[in-house]
Amino acid sequence: MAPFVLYLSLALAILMIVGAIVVVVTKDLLVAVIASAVVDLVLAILFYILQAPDVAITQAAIGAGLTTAIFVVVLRKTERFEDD
Amino acid sequence: MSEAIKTFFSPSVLGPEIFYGSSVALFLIGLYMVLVKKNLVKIAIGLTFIESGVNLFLISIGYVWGKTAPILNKTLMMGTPSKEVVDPVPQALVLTAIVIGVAVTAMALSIVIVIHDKYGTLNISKIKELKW
Amino acid sequence: MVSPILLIAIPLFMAFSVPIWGLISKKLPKLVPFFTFAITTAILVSLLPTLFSGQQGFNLTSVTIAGIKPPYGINLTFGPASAFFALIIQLVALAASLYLFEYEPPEPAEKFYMLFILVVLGATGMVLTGDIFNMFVFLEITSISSYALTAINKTGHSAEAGFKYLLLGSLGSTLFLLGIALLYGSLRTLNMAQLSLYIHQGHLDPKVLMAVVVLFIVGLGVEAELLPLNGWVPDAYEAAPIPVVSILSGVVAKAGLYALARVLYTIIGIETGVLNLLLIFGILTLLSGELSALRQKDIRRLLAYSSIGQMGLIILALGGGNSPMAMVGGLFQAFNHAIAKGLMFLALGIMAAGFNKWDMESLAGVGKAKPYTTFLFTIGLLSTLGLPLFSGFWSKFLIIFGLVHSGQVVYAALALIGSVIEVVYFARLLGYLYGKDPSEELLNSTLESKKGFALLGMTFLAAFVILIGVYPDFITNFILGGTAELVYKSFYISSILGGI
Amino acid sequence: MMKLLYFIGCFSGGALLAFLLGSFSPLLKKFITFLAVILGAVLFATMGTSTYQLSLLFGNQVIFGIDTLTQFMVWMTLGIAFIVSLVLWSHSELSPTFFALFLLNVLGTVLIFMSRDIVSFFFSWELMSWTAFGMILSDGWEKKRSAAVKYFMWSAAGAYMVLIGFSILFAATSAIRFENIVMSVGRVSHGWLITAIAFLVAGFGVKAAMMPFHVWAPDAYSESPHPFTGFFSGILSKTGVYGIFIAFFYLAARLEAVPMLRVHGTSIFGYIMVWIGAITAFGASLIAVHQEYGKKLLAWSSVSQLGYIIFAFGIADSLGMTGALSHALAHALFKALLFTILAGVIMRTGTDHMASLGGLIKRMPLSFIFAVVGGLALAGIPMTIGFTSKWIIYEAGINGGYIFPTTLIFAASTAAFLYYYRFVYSIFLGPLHEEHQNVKEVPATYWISYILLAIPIFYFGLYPGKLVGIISTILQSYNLPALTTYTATSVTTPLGTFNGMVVGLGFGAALIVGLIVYFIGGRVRKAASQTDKYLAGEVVTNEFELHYSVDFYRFLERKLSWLLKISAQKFYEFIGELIRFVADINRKMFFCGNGQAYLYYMTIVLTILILSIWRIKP
Amino acid sequence: MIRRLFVLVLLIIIGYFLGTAMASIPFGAEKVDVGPYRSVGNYYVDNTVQETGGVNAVTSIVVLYRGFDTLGEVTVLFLAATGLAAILALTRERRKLKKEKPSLIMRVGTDYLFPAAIVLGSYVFLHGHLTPGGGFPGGVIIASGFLMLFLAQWRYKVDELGLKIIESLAGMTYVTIGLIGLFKLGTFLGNFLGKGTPGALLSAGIIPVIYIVIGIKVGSEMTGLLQNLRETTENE
Repeated sequence: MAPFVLYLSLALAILMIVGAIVVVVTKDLLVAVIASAVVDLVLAILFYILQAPDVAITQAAIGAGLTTAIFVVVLRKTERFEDD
Repeated sequence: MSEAIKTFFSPSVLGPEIFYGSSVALFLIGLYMVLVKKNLVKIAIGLTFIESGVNLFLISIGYVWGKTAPILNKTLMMGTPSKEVVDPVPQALVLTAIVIGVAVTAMALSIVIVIHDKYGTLNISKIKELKW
Repeated sequence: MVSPILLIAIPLFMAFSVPIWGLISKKLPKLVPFFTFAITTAILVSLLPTLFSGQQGFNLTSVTIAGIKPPYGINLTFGPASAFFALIIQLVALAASLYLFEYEPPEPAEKFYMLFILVVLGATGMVLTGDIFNMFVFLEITSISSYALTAINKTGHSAEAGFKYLLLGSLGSTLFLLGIALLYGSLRTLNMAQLSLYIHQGHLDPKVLMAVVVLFIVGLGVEAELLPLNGWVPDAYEAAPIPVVSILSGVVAKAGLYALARVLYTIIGIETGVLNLLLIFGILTLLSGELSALRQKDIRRLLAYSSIGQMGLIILALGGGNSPMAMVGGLFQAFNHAIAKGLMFLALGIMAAGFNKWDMESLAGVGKAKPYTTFLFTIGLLSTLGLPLFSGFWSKFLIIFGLVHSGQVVYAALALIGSVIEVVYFARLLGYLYGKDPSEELLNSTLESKKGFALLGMTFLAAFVILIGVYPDFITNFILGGTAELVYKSFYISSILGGI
Repeated sequence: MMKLLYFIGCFSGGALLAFLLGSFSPLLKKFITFLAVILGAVLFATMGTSTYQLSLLFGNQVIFGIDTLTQFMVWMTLGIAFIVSLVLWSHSELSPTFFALFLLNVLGTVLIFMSRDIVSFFFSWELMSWTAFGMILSDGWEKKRSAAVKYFMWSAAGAYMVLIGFSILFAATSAIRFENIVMSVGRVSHGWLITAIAFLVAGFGVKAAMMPFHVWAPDAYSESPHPFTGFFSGILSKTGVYGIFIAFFYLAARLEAVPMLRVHGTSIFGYIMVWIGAITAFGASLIAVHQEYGKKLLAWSSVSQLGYIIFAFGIADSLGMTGALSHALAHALFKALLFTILAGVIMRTGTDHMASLGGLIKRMPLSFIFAVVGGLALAGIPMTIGFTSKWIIYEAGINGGYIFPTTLIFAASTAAFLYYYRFVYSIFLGPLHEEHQNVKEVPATYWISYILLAIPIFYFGLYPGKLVGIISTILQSYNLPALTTYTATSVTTPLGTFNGMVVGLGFGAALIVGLIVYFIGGRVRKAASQTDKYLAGEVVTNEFELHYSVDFYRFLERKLSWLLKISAQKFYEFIGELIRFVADINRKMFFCGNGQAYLYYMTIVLTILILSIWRIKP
Repeated sequence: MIRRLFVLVLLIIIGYFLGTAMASIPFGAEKVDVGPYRSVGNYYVDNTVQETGGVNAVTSIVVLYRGFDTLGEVTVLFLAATGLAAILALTRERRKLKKEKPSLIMRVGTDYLFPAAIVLGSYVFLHGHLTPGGGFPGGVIIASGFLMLFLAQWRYKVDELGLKIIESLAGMTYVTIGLIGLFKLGTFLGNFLGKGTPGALLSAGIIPVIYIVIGIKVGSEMTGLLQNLRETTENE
């Protein structure tokens, strides 16, 4: 792993954590779902960086794609905003 | 100080920090959401984060510096491929784990829909008709 | 070509095929679970003789999958312990599937039957597998189908219970997966025999070992109904359909228990001091369960708490593993508890059939309205209380003797205090069931004669209870073999990996 | 081996048949029960003294054996069981379940006396316990719930104490057979031995209604089905007595290996038992005096009489042992007789509320006569077995120098007179109630059983040496001090000789003289009607509850109210309240209903485990 | 607030604990064999070509070495679809289809993207033993094609019975392949087809067959799952 890739992955990891924190903080569940999709996508890239292309594809398709779709559908069905 | 920064950014230290660190961080953020957030959807997202954290950790333990993905081309087939590629087993495990994760999420969300239907709320602390 | 793999392959095939049967006739899917389990039980029984050949008096066969020898491929281990738990699971499943004949499952029925087969399949896989990640996969099959079956009534209560179960279960299995990841990261293997060998040889960092112990106990404790992880139990037992409840207590909990025992005994090894943890968890679970049942009005919840208490007793017995006697008692109790609780829940289902009220007041006097069902229920109840002529007597006796023998007098005494509490609430329950006159509503509910097949299945379980209660040696050899398989790691390792 | 299986099969098969066929015909269930008991007795007679082994658990041999003590106890059991099965001919209303459970109960009781190892003993013990519970349950339950639950709870607690005691003995000696335990009991550390024996004696004490474990007994005895109560109180309590005998005198060899503080020639353990026995005897008879219901009265009297036995066991010399065992038989006989008579009265009148009864001597003279016989035995009047056993017990107390406990025992006997008088007077004497005008005498099965019970009562009263002879054979076979100086009619004790025949005949003569005087003088007396009373000039009507047996001993109650306030019941109620409180807290905390809280618990447990294993980490 | 602080304390403890446990596994280090046996990863990589004929080691592991896991995985996905359908079954009936026209872009785009998704998905699972990907992502890509259809045409409905039967048949085929292995070779899921030339499309024995089955099964399951979810959503 070249140092460049390492720094890139550091940046991605930070992005992922930030995305996760956005999910925690936001009251808008749609934003949360989108942010979690971002997290999953970044995760897929990290998988790719870790030399796991199979997993990366699966993560992108299932983790980021399918899961997000299900979440969005459920949000449409239930409610979009978190009430405290 | 600069020495410390240098060590921090040296690959051998940075690697585990990034990958182990971010997997633990994902795990903890997910756990925090599960424990603190009242909204069922958020809790479900928290569960996926926990799982993603574990998945990332699993992939990380299979990684070896400077090796390639476990897809064997002609040249690799000749020698001892295990010297050239990363450990494929965690990848296979994570494939399974991802699919299981989406299954659990789907199940959770379908129950969430029913709960919203019957209780009219997604606040977990209001959903306790069954108790004691 | 009878192989233990068929115990998994056939139910899987049948589960996938349910919609096809449904195309032929709407009635056909109803029969699928029964025929599946009849076939698997027959296969299991025909395989049992192979267990008791060989010099030690028992035998462990390792079945490879895809022709790759362990430790490189996944293998099934068919030893006394695995077979014993598989037998428990199959018996309960068989009786519950007979119950399905006259039972109107929540719509869509086909899906219900599929899930029903799959939960049993998952549990069977958990007890048969020799690979720890494969155990995780089967754990997930078991638990996901349990979530679905818990929530399948589609009422608010069932959804609530299902969600609670799902929360705990999925977090627990993720922790289990994390433990597996740590093990794999350190030892680069997933085969349980090899893990056991490596840990025994000291290849594992003690820090990681301890982390793994913690993660495994918490992860598997959800299914095994350990104290703070069992919040889902009463809710799920209250909200799920009755045949599912009997499966939850007789099959799912037992599979979780097996997984816990297998992981802690075989992989981790009892020399690491995990037994103390088991003792503490066991006694707390037992006392908490029994105390909670004390003032319960809803019979399903009462039985659920009692189930928790019984699981605590089994865990406690496993904690007394320094003395093989306690261990034997624990496995025996697992058998008795599965059979007796399965029986009680199924009987309860018929007692409240066409009536659907589950509190003691409404079911008071059911002994006069539905005498045979109540009689069967009483058999299960007396066996749970550990009274002679019923199988529960022997296991409780062995557990207490074993615990005292391994030096845990205080735990034994506390367990017996729990048992006294159990006597109180069960005696009270019997008072309600027999003492009063049945209400109009109860008399007008579904007659028990309309539930012939279900009664057949329950009679079959009750016959086991009494048969073993009168002559325990009917099954003790099996249990001794199972105990040996769990306790003597070298036997397990050498049977799977060949000579060390 | 086969004979034992036949014996077990006879009872269990009978139980099964009675259960299955009983619902078709009431005659069948009675007949099967009767036949099973007789057949069992015949089989037992052919078994002699021998040892049988059964392979039950892990191929281990479970031992059953018959020795002289077993024979004594088993004949007592089978005898009373026969009486009950005879009486049951008049009780078709009891369910088949009752008959089945009764046979199982008899089987369990007999097996207790026959078992020679821990496993079979505990098996039989639990069998006996739960079948008795089942019998209470099988007979309409609405108002008996608390009594039955209480009984079951206490007998479970007792059984579990026994289990703990046995398992400690097992853990210390690695033996399950009694003979092996006895052999290696010397090697057991003293602390464990005392713990084990304390658990055993306490556990058996529950069954023997020893204070403070007696609270279940009065309720359970009085609420059990009436024909069965005699067996319940007469025989089942003796299993506790037998257990104490086995544990204390056989397994632990009177704890003589343990150097303990010795008081009055017995160990401190025995001394405690003496006091417990005396207090039980005295306290229970005081309570019995104030009972309004016949069964309750007899139940408390049972507790009191069992106190005598514990008392005598505690003394543990030749007199004490003989007294205890002979009183065990005596109590079984006269209590079975009295309870059976009461069952007859209840069958005819439908109540055992003493204030609603009275004057039944006119309608049920036979019952009255045998009630007097039973009462004589209960009060320890010469000519009856009660005199023999009580006399020996008094002598044991005096001989051992237990001044205060013996005083209490004497006082208990006085109280026994009082309650017995109340019992007979309120039920049989005085004016007859109007609703009982048409009451008939008990059926033949009843009075036959009265006669059968009265024969040994008189026989052993007139020939005390016969009884003492049997008991001394038993005691000698267990290497215990025994009375060896006796002839058929007389027994010589360290304090002197008493001749049962002479005393009995003398008393009998006095009784006859008294009767003659009564009949001559009684002719002048005119019987008053039930309502022939006046209150402040008003005629008392039937609605007015002013019966002479209401508050029969009110004066005594006033004097002793301070004593009666001391109640073990209240203490247990407090404990129960506490447990319920803890239970609710536990329930509301761990099963609070909030899914997130469960996750919390999970995380907390994870953290606790982490923190606890950090300590272990190297 | 105290609750959150408490949670944070718990999390810090757990995090520290996990960190220390993980730190004992060196990141990126050479995977040496720990004990007397070869590390499974190394064994698989070195033997996959000879034993299975597949060049994608991950696929060989997923389908053959750990094929049993995959069977379980397929079952889990099947369970998710079944369970979801079971749980949402009744709530569905009360709902009415919502008549709202999606945008033109959506509709037109879908017309082109749907076939592309099907082809891509099929490609992914057909080449699972050669390139990254496989039955699961392939199946999901096919399902995503249907998802687009659902989004573009609100009335669009896949025949449920057909889906169900495809799903069943695919599952039964998978088990049957395993059973054929059992009867032919004596081991469940035994590779009873020829290994072929490593790297060719028709190679690696039963791997492509199984991946095709998985792809079809996952595709139909996920389509069914999305359809079930969609139908419950349309009342708002």
